[in-house]
Amino acid sequence: MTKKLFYILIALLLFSSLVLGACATTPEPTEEVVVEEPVEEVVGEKIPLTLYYMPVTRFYYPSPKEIAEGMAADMANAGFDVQLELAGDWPTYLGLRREGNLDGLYMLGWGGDNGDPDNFLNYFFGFAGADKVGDDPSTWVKSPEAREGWYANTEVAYLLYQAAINPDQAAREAMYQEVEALLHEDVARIWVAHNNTPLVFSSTVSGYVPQPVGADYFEGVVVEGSDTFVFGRGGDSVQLDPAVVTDGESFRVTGQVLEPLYQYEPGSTKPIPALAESCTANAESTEWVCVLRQGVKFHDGTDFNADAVIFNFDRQRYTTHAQHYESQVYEYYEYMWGGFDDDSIITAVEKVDDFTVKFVLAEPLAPFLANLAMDIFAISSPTAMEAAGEDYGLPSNGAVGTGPFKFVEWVEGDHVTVEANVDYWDGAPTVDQIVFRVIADDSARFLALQAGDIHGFEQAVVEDLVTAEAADDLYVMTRPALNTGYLAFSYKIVEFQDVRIREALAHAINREGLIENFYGAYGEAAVNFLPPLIWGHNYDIVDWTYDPELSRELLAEAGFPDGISEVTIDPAYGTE
Amino acid sequence: MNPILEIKNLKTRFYTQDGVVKAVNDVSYTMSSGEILGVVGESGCGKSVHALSMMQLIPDPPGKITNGEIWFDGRDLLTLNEDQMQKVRGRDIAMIFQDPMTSLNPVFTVGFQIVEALLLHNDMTKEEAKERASDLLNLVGIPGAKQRLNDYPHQFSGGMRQRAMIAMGLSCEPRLLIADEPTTALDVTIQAQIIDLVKKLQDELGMAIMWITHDLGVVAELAHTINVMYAGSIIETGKIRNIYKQTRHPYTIGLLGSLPRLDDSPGTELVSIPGLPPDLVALPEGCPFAARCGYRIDQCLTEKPPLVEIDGENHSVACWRWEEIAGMGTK
Amino acid sequence: MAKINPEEITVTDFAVREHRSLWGDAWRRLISSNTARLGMFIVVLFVSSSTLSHYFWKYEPKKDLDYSLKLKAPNLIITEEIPSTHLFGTDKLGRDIFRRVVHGGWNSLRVGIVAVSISLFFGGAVGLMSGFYETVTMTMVERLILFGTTGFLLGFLSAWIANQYFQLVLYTGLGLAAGYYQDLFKGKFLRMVTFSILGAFFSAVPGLFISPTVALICGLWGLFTGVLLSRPLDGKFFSNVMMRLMDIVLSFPGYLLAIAIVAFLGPGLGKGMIAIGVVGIPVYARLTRSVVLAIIHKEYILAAQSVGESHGRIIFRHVTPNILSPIIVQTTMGLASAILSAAALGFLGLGAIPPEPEWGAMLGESYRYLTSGAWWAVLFPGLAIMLSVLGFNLLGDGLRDALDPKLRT
Amino acid sequence: MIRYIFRRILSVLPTLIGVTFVIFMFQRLIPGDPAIAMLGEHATDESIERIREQLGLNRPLFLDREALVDDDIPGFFDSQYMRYMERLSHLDLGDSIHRRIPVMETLKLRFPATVELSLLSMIIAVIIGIPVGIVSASRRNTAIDSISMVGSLIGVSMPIFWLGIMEIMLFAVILQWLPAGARLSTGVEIESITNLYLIDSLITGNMEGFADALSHIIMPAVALATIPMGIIARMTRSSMLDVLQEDYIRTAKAKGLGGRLVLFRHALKNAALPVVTIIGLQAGTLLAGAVLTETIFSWPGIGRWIYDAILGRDYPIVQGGTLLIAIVFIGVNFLVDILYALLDPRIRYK
Repeated sequence: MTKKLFYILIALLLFSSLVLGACATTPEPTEEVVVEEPVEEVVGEKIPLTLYYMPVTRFYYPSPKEIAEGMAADMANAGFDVQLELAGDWPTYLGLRREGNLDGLYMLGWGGDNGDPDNFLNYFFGFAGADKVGDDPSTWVKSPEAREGWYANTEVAYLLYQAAINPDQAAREAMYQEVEALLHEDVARIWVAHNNTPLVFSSTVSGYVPQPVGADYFEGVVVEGSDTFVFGRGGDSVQLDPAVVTDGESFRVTGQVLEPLYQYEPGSTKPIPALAESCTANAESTEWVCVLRQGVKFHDGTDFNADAVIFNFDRQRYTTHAQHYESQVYEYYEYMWGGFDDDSIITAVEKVDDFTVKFVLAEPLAPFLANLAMDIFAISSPTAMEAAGEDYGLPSNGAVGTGPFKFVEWVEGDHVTVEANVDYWDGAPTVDQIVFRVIADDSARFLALQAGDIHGFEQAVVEDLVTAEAADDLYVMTRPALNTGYLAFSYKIVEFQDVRIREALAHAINREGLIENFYGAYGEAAVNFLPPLIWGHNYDIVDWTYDPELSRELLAEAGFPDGISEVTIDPAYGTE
Repeated sequence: MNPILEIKNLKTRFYTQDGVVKAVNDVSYTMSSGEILGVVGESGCGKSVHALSMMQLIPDPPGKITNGEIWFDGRDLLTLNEDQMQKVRGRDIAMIFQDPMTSLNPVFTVGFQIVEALLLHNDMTKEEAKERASDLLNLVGIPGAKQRLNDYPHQFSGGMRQRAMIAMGLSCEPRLLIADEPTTALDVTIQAQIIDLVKKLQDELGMAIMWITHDLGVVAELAHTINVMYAGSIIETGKIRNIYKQTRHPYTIGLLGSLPRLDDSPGTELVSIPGLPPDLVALPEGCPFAARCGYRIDQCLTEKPPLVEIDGENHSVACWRWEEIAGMGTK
Repeated sequence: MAKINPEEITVTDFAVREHRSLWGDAWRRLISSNTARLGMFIVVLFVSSSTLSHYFWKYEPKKDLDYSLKLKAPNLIITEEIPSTHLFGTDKLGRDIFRRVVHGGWNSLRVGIVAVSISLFFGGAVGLMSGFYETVTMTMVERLILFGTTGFLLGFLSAWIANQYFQLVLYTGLGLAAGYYQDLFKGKFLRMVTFSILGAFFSAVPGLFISPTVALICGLWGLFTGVLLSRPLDGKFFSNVMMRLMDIVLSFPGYLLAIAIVAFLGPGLGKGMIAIGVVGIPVYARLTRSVVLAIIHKEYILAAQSVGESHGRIIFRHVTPNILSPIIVQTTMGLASAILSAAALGFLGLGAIPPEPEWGAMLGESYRYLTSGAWWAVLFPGLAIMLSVLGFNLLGDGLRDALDPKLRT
Repeated sequence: MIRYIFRRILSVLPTLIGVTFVIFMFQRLIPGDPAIAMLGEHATDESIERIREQLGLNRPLFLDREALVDDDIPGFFDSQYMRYMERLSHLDLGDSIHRRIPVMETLKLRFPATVELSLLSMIIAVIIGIPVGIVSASRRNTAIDSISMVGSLIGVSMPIFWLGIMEIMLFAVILQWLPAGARLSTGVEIESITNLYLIDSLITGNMEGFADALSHIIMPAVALATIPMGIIARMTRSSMLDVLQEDYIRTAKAKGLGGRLVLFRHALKNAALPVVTIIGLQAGTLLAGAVLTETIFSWPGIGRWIYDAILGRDYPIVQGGTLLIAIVFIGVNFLVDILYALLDPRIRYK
């Protein structure tokens, strides 16, 4: 009986499998699920007014969480009922920001890679990667470089483009100042602070030269009663091949071991000759001829000459080059010289003679020398690179260059050691050995310094700096600020498209209090995006005052007499 | 007929959250060497506790021996300190316990546990001890003793464990062996075997045995003398014959009544004692059994009857009306 | 003296001590222990203070900011530079730490309760069922459910590959059939063959309409499914699977797992609660299972079975009440550890969104100022954490002693 | 015995496989793109794409249905999970995404640091916890008992990160006796044999190195030890109490054994069973606690390293590290089971 049932059941199932299988459609191959923010589907969705704060400490925001709390409180007292939000950890945060999905206000900042204003402004407000002037904004609004928070300002973009290709410094300066003026009047961002990053040293140390851009100078360091200089730092180097890294802790070391053709003048952002004796441009500045220093040897004994220079540049430029590895990202080359292979602005690096090279550019590039001086384009020994292959720059190999110090060892996560290069062309350094020691925690670093375990370090807690200033066996030195921490608006938010509201926010924040509290004596309120250190900084701009009353009024004008706690998302944005 | 053990008004108390449990109240009796004494009573009547008190194995806290003397070959055990007591335990007085399942240490071999006792009390080498141990196992009738020495308790059956326990108890040829309900946890056939075993051993070794049980049937086969205990006191004691033939205490009568007898004419129903034993925390002044007693008079509720000898054969009863009961002639 | 005949005698009331209920007893034991009383005191203090402050002592963290008062040491006397008393001092933003600690309690309490509820609910359910069915044989319905779900789950792969989700029906059907016809054909082997062939068919045939390869792969999977289903799965199987899962979760260090979950869900107190709750599940599952196994052979369970009570009824009427006490103890202690883990997450910056006061986060923010001597900013939140945790632990400890009949003397 | 061990191994295997699966799932479920994590603020779309390509992040997670539709069976199996398993199968943990260094290399450096820390804490916990437990069990309901039990309960309730901070404040900031972080002071060299500095320095007879290493490890070790210490003490006590109520203890006494013998021979061996288990489980707690301790004492171990890797989406590190920890944890508990069986004949002879 039950057996019969069983057979019937089976038959049924089998039959249904046939029928259903027959009428079931075969899957269409491209069934990729496109992750769309639900927010963007909905029309004019209301969301709480949100301020996203950074999950990590960067030099432009020493303690982002507390700073955010401070700013939020200020806003709240001015009628902006903001919700703080942690969008996730750093990668998530950056990812969302790239896709323009930090819907509200958010904290971010910028540190200069070279001394040129272009490197600041163009990244955000120019439209690198998109088609040039005249196109309708929507096309380039999409290109991520041009799109932080969906902000697009054709006028600014056009100026920046002009400035970038104009060889005349004075003219460029004027243009950048105008850009700054435009941005300020448009309240495109709220510039919060420039931070003169403090370094703390034991008073036995002297001769350290902190650099606003590029690696600091260690050559002149003298440590009383010790021939080793121990420098404490928060993180380890990523790699010691400057071409494939972007982080300061890597450059801090490579900057001692390798040198570019140009370097930055101690204490400023002005490019001065290093391995090159001079570089001169032709009239339309599309060709640069560099005369190289003679008799310089790499640490491995091989000669430095035109071939070495060409090797180093080609290696980064040509994806087909033997030393250009799939597994590695030559990010900065792409970003400074517009792309690889044929997209590169440098169309050729030619050997004139053993000690003369010629750079041929596709179009005039004003910040050429500034770019050239970046640590990324420091010259490594070709022989060493070929020998080490893909492992060049890893702890096992380190880096081989012409710099004042030679790589000795790298114990990952603990320390890197370099020793003086006695036959350095500019005279042997005054200290025999540098140990770059990793001590992750700020306070721990400070304690290590007090205990005499290290001789100096960067990035201290403000309170500790006060202590350090007071102590007679310690002193504080600052790195001239080439950075800006700011507050960005997402222009997806309808309310933020109203300049009065943006301005109201600008007036709401007590930046003096903020800086005094979190940057101590080392921060300064940012009036421009460009820090004063860089030419192009516009001194005529009058900063927004801290004035809650005013911001309330502006808010009222904009139609929110009793404050704002909810905002609307503009459906026009975000649907690519 | 020299007394080996003499207990004088032993009092044991447990101090608990619910109050003072009067577990043993004024127990006194003597025991002569080679005698088998049966201590009978319902569970919780203090029979085990008074035995443990003798060994001074009362968990303390909460237990305490508040009063009394325990004379064992000329020494009052209660005056001995722990070290001296340890020498007594196992060597002079050995004890075997109710539940053989839990009374052997599961993580040591049976052999080890016997040898341990041997080495403790006699100076012999490990080898000798092992020898002796296997002899003992043979003695208590465990086949293949040699190999069994290395077995763990859980590899033994219940009966065998109890045998092992006995072997352990006998290991130093004690003068007094206290068996605390040794057969309760075993099934009847094994019970019988164990009892025979003990009888046999007693014949061979001639030590005195105190057999604690709630099962009058068992004692009947075994004991020379019986102490009937109730609510921490002895309420009737005497030669086995007397207890069975001239039962005087209502409680004992009850006990015997609740015991099926072969010579019962079919149809005789078992008399059972109504109610429960009194709460040892709140003992009634007066006879502890009064509340359940069929022969109760008012005096019983107010005065506690003393244990009085009623014939030349030190048959003693603690009841006000034993004479009348005698007159009634039970059964 | 006249003879008395037994008939006249009436047996008077027995002197038997009145008996208290288990809970009454437990309560008496609980309050009689000093440590438990201390624990209760702390817990009550902690709960009441945080609840009351939450409802009656208004605090707007959003607006709380006064740079002029940053990192002031505890003071009781009002001076002109510190116009207010700060029992615990102030933090970097000049906020009164005492106030934030008290209000922080509310968050910790919520985390504790929610997290524990999650672990208790899921862990308890899993443990109860695996413990129960490991020993009690399943009824037909239960077996059908088990087989059906197994089939359904296994069906997913095949259904996904062929992109024909109706296959789930087939697999479920197969499962049900396998469950119903446990003793189809005498002989395991024959049954196995039958079901494996059926399985192969059910997933291969629809697959055929996509492509032969799909059919092949699906067929193989179906084969495997059939074989698995042909075996008599039972409570043991279920219990094993569950316990393996628990082992897996257990073999990750708690914090790391919690961190990963938070990283996955995104930060925030709510997410933290879930993370901690999930991490806690195996603990409860295992505990529940073990205690169930301990009592499942007790006579009253057997009795209930023998009179044919339904399993559900047995579980809720007989099993649950009897495993309560260890669970209660574990829950109390679980609250403690949940609060602790929450604080840990907060300390790593994965806890409450600022400016919400939360103990762990307060520590994480302030310990950078330790070197400059702001001990108060670290000491008090930490103490708060430790005391509240200690309170629950003491209480749980007391409860264990109170509810554990073994220790009755 | 052998069969027992074998059975245990078999029962461990599925857990291990499950663990690898969970690890894989987690890191893939976590939002955020390793490419972005690696490139930071300046990332260009091109480079991000290149990296995703090169890391195989654009492959499907498990199986590739489309590949199957066009009859490409290898393509069907060529997924991120299969690649991951395939690498695992020959014990290749891959290279760190951020700094192309093989994860194995870094593990060799960092794991010993964590092991050293955990081991020392465990030793501290055991040598303090067990005696305390025994004493308070044998002195039940006395002042000593309640003091030590409340003490151990405080230990259990201790937020170790807070304790760590307090230690630093006291010994590093105020008294300045001990260093606040790291494993060794600069300049102190210990030639690495096991990479457990304490042991290495002893082997090489490098006393001043030993002292230095000790001064660095002591604070974190103590902080880490508190919780296990408390737990072990309590467990020892309670299981001691349980055992002391057992009949066989009475038997032993009846045999005339002295209190000490009874306690240490008959009671302790039985009481050891649950304690051993607990100690095994504590291995997990320690490794977990390492995340916090290593953060506070900037200890170059794997706890903090994995934490950062999770935040930095450095999948190979997360995989390698977590897997290692899980394996260690499982392994330790496996050993505990064996030990258990050795201690308890009832299990051994099942």
